[in-house]
Amino acid sequence: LPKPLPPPRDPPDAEFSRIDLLRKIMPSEVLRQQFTVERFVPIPKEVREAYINIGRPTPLVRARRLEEFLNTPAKIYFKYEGATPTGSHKINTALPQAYFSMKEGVDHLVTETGAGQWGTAVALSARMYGLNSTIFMVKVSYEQKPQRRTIMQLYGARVFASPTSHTEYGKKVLNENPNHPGSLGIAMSEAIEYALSNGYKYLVGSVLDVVVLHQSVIGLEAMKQLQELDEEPDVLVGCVGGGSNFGGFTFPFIGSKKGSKYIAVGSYEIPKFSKGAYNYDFPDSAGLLPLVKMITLGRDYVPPPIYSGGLRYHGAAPSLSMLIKEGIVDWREYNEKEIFEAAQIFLQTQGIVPAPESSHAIRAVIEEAREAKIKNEKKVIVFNLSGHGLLDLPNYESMMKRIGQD
Amino acid sequence: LPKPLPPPRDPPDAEFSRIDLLRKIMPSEVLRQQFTVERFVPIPKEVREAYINIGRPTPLVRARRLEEFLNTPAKIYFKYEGATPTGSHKINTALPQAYFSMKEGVDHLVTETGAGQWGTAVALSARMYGLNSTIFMVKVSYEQKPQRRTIMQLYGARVFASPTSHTEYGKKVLNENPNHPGSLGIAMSEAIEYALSNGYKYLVGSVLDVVVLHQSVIGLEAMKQLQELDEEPDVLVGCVGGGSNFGGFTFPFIGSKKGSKYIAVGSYEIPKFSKGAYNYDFPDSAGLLPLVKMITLGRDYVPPPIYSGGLRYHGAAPSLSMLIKEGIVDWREYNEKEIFEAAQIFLQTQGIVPAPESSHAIRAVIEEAREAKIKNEKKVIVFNLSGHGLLDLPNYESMMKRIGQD
Amino acid sequence: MLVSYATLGYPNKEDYLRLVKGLVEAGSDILEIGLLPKYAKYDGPVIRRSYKQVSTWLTDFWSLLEETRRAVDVPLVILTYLEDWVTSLPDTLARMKDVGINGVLFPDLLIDFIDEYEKYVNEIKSHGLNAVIFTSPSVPDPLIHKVSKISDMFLYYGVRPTTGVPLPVSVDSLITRVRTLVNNKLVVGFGLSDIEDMKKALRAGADGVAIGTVYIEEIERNGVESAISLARKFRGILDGS
Amino acid sequence: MLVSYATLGYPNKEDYLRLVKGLVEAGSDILEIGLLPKYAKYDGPVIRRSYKQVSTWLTDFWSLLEETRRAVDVPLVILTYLEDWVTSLPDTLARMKDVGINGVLFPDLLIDFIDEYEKYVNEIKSHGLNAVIFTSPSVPDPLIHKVSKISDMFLYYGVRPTTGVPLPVSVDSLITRVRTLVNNKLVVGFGLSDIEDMKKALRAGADGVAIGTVYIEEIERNGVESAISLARKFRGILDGS
Repeated sequence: LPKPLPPPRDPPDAEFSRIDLLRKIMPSEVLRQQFTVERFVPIPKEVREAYINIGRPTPLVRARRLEEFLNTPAKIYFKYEGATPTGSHKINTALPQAYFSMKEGVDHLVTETGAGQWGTAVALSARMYGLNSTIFMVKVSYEQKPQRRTIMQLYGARVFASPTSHTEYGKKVLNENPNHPGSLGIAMSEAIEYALSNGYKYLVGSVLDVVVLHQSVIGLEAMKQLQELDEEPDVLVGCVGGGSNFGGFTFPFIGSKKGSKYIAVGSYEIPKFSKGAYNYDFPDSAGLLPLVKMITLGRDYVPPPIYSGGLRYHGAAPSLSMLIKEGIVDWREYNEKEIFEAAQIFLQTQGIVPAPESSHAIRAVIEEAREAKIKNEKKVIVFNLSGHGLLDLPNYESMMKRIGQD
Repeated sequence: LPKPLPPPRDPPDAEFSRIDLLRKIMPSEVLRQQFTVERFVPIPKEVREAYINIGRPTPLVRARRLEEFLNTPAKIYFKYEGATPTGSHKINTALPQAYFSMKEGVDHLVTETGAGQWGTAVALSARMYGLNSTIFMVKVSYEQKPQRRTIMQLYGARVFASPTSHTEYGKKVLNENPNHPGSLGIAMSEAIEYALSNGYKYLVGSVLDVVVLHQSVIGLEAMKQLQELDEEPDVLVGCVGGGSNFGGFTFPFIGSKKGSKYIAVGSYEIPKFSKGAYNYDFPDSAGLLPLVKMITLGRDYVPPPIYSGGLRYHGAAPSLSMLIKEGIVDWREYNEKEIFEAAQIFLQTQGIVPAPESSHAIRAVIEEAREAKIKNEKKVIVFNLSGHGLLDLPNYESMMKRIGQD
Repeated sequence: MLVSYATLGYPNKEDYLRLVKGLVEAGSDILEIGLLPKYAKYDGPVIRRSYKQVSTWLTDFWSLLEETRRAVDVPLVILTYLEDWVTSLPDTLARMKDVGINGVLFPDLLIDFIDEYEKYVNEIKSHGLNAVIFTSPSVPDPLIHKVSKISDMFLYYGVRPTTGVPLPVSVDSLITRVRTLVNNKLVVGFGLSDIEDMKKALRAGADGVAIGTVYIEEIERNGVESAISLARKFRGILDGS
Repeated sequence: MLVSYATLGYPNKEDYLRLVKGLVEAGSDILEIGLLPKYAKYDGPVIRRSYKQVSTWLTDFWSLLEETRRAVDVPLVILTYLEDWVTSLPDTLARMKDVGINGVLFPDLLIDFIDEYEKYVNEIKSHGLNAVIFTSPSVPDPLIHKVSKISDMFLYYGVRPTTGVPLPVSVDSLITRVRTLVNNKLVVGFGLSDIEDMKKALRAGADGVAIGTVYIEEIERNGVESAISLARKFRGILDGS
């Protein structure tokens, strides 16, 4: 980072310290990593073994058929995080957070989940360390994505449709509207309250630096894999929900001054890059966590119901926000039609069904590759395919009906 | 093989030659490979590149957490065919069959699919070679597994719910019962008729030797990967639907005299190994294909509606059948409760949700590992995890409700 | 070596006898005579059609076999399914010997009777008949090597899984490989139907070819004389012209 | 070097003056005096409580600053948010100089004014005041190195993101690393609250520690005298006893 990262802070009118709250709900090693800025944090042996067990290092794949299809002189590689058992990069931080919890004698983990990727990662990680887990899943997802719920339950998690009557906050919401469809903010509030009142620990899935730190295994592996292939990357691309997959993937490259262009891709429907402000704001909608300085549409922003559930977030990690403000990281925003086309091109050439979130990165890659063709540049483009879309097929079906022409 | 494999033959009362029919509906290079018995068949460069593009070689993974959980002195490895984009080994034969079709100037491929794995593999393979594809999907699956349908459509396939009115046979069936739920036999008959009457080619997904030949890439890769790890396998395990994943995985080992025990695992509910006869029988329910000598429950056998759709088949590949009859390959049969328990153990230790079919192999592995513990033997057990179960989660949910206790 | 096949009694008695004489005159070294089986399980559609026709009229095949023996002087090998004789084998073999038959070929020997094939080979030999063994690509290498040593006259190697259906196979690579296993004379047939295949087989080391389906197809289309001309053509190919 | 912090006017005028005198007698080398800010954005809950209490009665902080200056003779460094003075900075700095203040520390300088921090440092210095610069783990290494050269008196390094909340951090590894970047004197604080942390910091190469939150907590619990005893204890640790 070129400049100091503004620290988290409590709101001016705070009745209680959110920063102090962190201490009660998060595993302390996780907090230590959050606030101990070291260039390299060693991965404990047990976590390294767990990474191997879930198939790390994930493959770095040359997308030859995509190159052929685009008829581009550019080389395209992707780091395939969908190869992990839970199908996305989320497990990279769930595992160490669960491990540190276990080391600290915690026996029960709590978190919230929207689309379900994060909850799945926590459920598996908890089980791998013999811990129980409780997941507050946004009710509308709970009902629309029964498969996500099933996989978490198979991993041994208890899954609640939030709002629940297990927390005061949930009860309050239900009191006002017994048919409330839930939201990520409510689920997060419930998870934090539930962790607090039961003495469990809460795991955090994105935005915080510690998550980006854990995700940096993606970029570090990719750097090594490119080295083994004797490739020098030029353009690095990733999609941004909270920023953890993008940061984890690109920051090691940025830090090592590898690559000349870094593209963070968001959703046109959730225009945080084009319309967001760079301000102190709450990472959570409920305002339970400390304020951080980030690009944000405001914590009260209600994201439209796009298919890329993982991008339905009002902010972006503070570190990423600063890099964008400083002009070190570029950004793009694409609409659903554009990303559906990109997903189709990718799955018909490479076979892998990408998560709709990851398809945003693919769209930017396709545009870079086409530009390389026009300019006849032999660029090396590397992107992070943060997850597969096998559990998003109902979304794709709707997209096909709504957007698809073939 | 220790003995000559009985050749396919036409039925005694044949009005037309089924063997001759093959010539009309199958790509000729595929037939050449079916009937040209050579020890090694070179993989064309283009197919090798396509294999790399879909992520071959698939990983050979040590299941350390499973070992720890079972507290066994045995080492357990699995070859993970679920790592391919279509999620199972089926793509290994769909790709070369599509490639040879393309080389022969065919522009349209036809096949049937039940659970959907095979149809998905054909849809992607066709698209990779710029061919159209039409998939006759058993109607009940078409309705119950919309995600399978969606993925095939995303790959560019036309998917029909069989019985259809696109074939004479389908019309006949619909005439008798407009609400017929369909069956694999009917879908296969429709696909063959459709290919014949339109001059398209029909791709075959299992049972035939040529399919086992294409699947042998699994075993050959696994042998090399074990060599690199300096491991000598003792026990090799796979599940059996038609026998192509089991044969593809184990035959290279059997041929090289590597390993001392080979276990083919079937379903207790479809007791072909325990109750089947070793007889000439039709591979397809409709009786359109030549008779082959195999272990079979009879082509009219109606498999019960178990969750492992891929095991709902009355026979087993002729080569495998003979090896079982000769006592070279052992067999096991497990019921759904047993395989659900095995699946749970595996997914909670290794994270990967196995296909219910593959969970049959896992159950046998667990029993072998437990036996190794009792006898304190440091055996090396290797099994083929033929596919993941991410699109089978509705099945797992039913199993959880019906069988699961946790 | 040219081994020509005829279905006993096809297309009718008179033409059949003309055919076998003609095939020998055209240069066939050995005649292979197919007896109407109960179930022609390993035969293709063309041979089956010939059996069907024969089944409409032929009742006393022994006497027609005797006439055949009288009509030609080359060795006669009977192609018949062991399955049809398994309960009365010694009598049948004795009678064949009496009729003057030289050899017997059971297409189902190594398939349906694999566990006892040696017993049956010895049975044939014990009656003073030649046991011609039929093999194919699905017979494992060690077994081909083993039976090639006990097969009389030659080893029969059928390259296609069934007669007369031109399934695509790689004739040359199949024969190159089997040639290394066989010290005996190697006759290749079972669907070896076009001239190119035949030349490939010979180039790859076959000592002879067995022809059947093409004759029957030719008879169906153009009659017996035309089939005999074909045999002459094949003879020419074997002689390198 | 022991840098002791006191919130100006906390807990009340009389006790505050007793406290600052006591802290100096107990061996503080420098006093850091916190001015009530409009928004204590980078302070933790304990310091915030002290501000809240002060806000109930303190109106004329300049005169209390003058009294402080008269009460003690160690250098006085004012901790105040630049944000509160940014429109009237020259006047404020001039007045501080008049009162006899020695240095100024803006906790928000490198965060909210990062693009112009040099301008403000020069401004402080141009009034004859020492500019003490506050850094933390989130300041990039090259910047720490750069500002350490222009920071007067010492470089302040806060190990925790906020004061007084004992978030877990690795004090030793943080300081070992920053030590290599800093030639200036290095004072570590901002939540360095327990004795173990303090010892670690010194062992890792810190030249001094800054203490604040613990005093206020001690005052809340046991009064001013008890806080002064704590200072004596810290002095002992610094002196290696």
